[in-house]
Amino acid sequence: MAEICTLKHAVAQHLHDGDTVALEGFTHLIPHAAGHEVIRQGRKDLTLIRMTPDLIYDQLIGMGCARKLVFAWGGNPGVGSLHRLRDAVENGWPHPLEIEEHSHAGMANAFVAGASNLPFAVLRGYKATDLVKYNDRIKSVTCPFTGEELAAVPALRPDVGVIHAQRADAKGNVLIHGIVGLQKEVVLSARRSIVTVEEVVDALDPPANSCVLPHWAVDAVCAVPGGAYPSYALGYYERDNRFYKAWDAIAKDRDGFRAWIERHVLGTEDFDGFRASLEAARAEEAGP
Amino acid sequence: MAEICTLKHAVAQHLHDGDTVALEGFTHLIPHAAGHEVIRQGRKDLTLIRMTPDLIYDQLIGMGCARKLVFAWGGNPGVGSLHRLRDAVENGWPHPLEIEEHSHAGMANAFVAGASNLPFAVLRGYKATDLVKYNDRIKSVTCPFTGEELAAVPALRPDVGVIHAQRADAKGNVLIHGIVGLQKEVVLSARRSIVTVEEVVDALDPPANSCVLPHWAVDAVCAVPGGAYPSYALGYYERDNRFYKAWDAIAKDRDGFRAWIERHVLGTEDFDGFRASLEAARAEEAGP
Amino acid sequence: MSENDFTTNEMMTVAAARLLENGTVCFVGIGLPSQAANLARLTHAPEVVLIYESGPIGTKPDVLPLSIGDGVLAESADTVVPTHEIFRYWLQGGHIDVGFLGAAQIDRFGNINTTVIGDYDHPKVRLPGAGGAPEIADQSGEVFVVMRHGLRSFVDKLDFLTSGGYLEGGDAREKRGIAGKGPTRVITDLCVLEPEAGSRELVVTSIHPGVSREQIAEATGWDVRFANDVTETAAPTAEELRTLREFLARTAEAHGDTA
Amino acid sequence: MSENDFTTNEMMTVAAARLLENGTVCFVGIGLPSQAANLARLTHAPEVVLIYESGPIGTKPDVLPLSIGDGVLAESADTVVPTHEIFRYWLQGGHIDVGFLGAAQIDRFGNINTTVIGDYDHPKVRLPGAGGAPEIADQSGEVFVVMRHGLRSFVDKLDFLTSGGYLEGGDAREKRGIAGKGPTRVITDLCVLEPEAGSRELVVTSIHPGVSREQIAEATGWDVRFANDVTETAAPTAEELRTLREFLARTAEAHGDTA
Repeated sequence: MAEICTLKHAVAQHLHDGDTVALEGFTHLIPHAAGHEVIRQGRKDLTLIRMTPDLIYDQLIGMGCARKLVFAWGGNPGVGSLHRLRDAVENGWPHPLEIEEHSHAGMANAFVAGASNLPFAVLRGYKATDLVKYNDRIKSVTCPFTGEELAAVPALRPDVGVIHAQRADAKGNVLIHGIVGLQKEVVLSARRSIVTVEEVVDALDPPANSCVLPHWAVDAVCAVPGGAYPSYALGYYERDNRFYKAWDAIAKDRDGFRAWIERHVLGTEDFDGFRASLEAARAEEAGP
Repeated sequence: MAEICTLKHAVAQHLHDGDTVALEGFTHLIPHAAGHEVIRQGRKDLTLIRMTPDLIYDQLIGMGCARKLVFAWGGNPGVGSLHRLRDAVENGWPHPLEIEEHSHAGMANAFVAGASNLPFAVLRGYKATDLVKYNDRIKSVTCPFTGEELAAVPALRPDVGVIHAQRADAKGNVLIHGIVGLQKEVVLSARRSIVTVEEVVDALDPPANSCVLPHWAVDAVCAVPGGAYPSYALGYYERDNRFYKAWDAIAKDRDGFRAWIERHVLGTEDFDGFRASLEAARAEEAGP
Repeated sequence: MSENDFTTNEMMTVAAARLLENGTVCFVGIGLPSQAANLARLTHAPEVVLIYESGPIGTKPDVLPLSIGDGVLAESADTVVPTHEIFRYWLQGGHIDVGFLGAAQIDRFGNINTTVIGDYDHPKVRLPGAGGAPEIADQSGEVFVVMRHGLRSFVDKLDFLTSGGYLEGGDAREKRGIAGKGPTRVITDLCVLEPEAGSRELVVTSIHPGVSREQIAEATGWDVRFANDVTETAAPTAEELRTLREFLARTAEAHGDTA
Repeated sequence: MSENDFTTNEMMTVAAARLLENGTVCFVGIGLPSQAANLARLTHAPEVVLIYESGPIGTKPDVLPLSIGDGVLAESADTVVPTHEIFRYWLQGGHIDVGFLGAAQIDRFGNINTTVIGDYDHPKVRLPGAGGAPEIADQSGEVFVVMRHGLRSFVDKLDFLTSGGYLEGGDAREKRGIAGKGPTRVITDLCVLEPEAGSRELVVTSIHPGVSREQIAEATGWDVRFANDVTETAAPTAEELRTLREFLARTAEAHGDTA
């Protein structure tokens, strides 16, 4: 049953050290605000799951929140590397990061299996890739009817699923539209779930067959306007491609990254504070 | 690539004697017009697939079009039996009908597996039912990770998938809304597909994330206004519950059924003719 | 009929409806279950969440659907999902509190038959079949069965096991690794039965007003037993009867039945 | 730059775009493939169907998306489906004619690496990883690879096999039971390579204007061979260049790059 509460409360309540956590978002609706709150509350030893870890995972990893990363594609789309992820994998900074690597098809099927309460997913995949040499969680099953051998991956069942969405109503029913990615599956596959939304409205009035999460299938709903920034929320604001490009320089060296996090994330109370702090920095750069 | 054509042409072109055919529709959007055209063209030895066979399957079976029925629930919802189905199963009239019986969960998963080009589906199901004693196509698989045993059913891959939908555009892109059932999966799991629609419009302009079939994934699109009658098309017309109730008497005895089909289906050129013929009969009954 | 008279069918529907709590997530079968679930929604449980297997979630029909996919279910739903999602994410996913089923036959352990009367290959009566029932019976948190009492329906031995209750009784269900609690209530036009601790045999726990133990025994195909503390079912309130009758009247009108 | 001059990158994008036929259903990777696929759509193939793994089907972006999930992809799409459906119904379902990929490393048999440079456990350079590529490479009807030519990218031996081409060559791919035809074209800033019949080794079949065989040999990490009937790639037309440059200019503006 959804509790409508602050993000600070939701993270304190539902997301603990050592948890397996999926903060999903396929370019769209990435829960940056929730990721920042995890950093502020200093979570440790997390196993982070995401098909496409990007800036917010770079920040969580760079701040040492993660013990392990389960992923398929870790980069800054259209820009390049995630320097904090690379530093962790290549140099073990701030500490070594265990990785479990899949393909998108494998992880997408694994989330569907998780949402379906199945222990594993079956797919045609991993047929000609070295991924299977380094990931012993990719196995095979034989079709009991045709004898064909197919790939099998364990279902993803995170302790906590975290997503951002456009809207919730007063009860906590959530509406997601545009590129819905695997937002629904992440919540349904998780033991506990946190959904940040652009706004809480009186009534959702969703179009027929749109992607809706009923309030009784979600644990916490938090109004965080702009909470996906620098990702985007269709119908609210666009992706800040400039920020994605600027991140490359910010994350390149350890001290610069630390300074940025300390000033804009640890140095602020919440996401509004973070946005204001960024604006102030931009004004400074622009000069008088 | 969708051909926009008459239903008569589509059935002649794509649906042949001996084919395995799924005319799906979960109460909503049942392709009655397409079923009538199959009867008019005198198809034989069909294997009919449907989760919920109802009046149109009763008619196809009563006219001897079917050799086998794959199904989960065969009745006249809220009314009672399908007398032609029962007569075929209980008395072999007009000829014996082989049946392969599943649960809804089993068939729904089997259509999803078919649409996904997988040979089988995995589900938690068939755990305590005699269905497994009479259906050797329900088997089991063992999870390679947990060792759990789960049910497995073969994917449904019909030769022909037939559905009714609300709209198509000039290219043949199809929009389905309301209770979408498994309409999308039926088309994607089938080798060939026929979609009847209420109307062909210039542009679909579907709401975000609605259920759309791209024209290049459909073989034939036929404009048949009212083509789901006595089922319904959300936004166009309601289910004719009176007809569902009246069907009970029509189908009860063999001669009455035959006479009805000969007058209203075989005696008419197309679905418009069928509707007109029904109206005429009603006028007669009402008397002067 | 005066407002305080009521039929045994009305008593059955009212008794079944009372079992649904506000906020319960309920997977609704067509027919009597649908009638009872909607009566609950229109009386004491306005926030009950009704899910029909065709796809509607959180539906609030103003008339009783004749089928599980009537338009009114889609139009009044919080959301409508594909049928496969209902079975995969919502039922198998473990989100259903109560599965509400009807049946043609039931035995002393709450196992039900909706498939055939007589031999499967040469049936006396071919019934509609399983539909969603086997998985609803397995995977719902608990199951309520509502059906009329009678020797043809309350049988010593099922002709066909469509959906499992407590199977051979005792812990047979748990041994089979079935997730849900099983049929915790069977509501008929004469009484309410519940599984006895240990044996899991259905015993009568509440008798509807004006019904005798003899009537129940004569209408049951096995030597039915009565709980030590059998209560009398509270008669339908005026409010319950009015709501049910208005609902059924609206329905009859919508479906074009003669009053 | 005069309208008839063009860069090697422009030649690469134009040569890649020309390979997409009108009506082709194309699974588009981000970066160079996305650029080429959209150029095709804006020139000779207005009906090409572009699918991005985030969910948009039949998308028609007016500027190049920086990511595979930009809003412009959703807003201009015929439909947007969940990401898992893209992989299960559309790619695995067998509906993709052409998978359009980029890569960090490629070998003589069209096998590609987008995972690591150096040892997996102690990488010199950790690359983003597989993403959708392994299944796109396996399940698309055929695969086009577009990438810049160079000794670091055209290698004798991959550091990591992310996505399979012709594997060890010959019929190794078929023997592995892989559905799609594999990489039938590799388009670079110097030339176009295609698998040779039989050996399935990539050989140069078309050389871009002004490029010498020596340049190609020096930029290839294996002893690259040339087909008997090597042609010269037709230079970009004024129309192709204008369309590409306008598209990239619109994109730079939208992404806030300095011109």
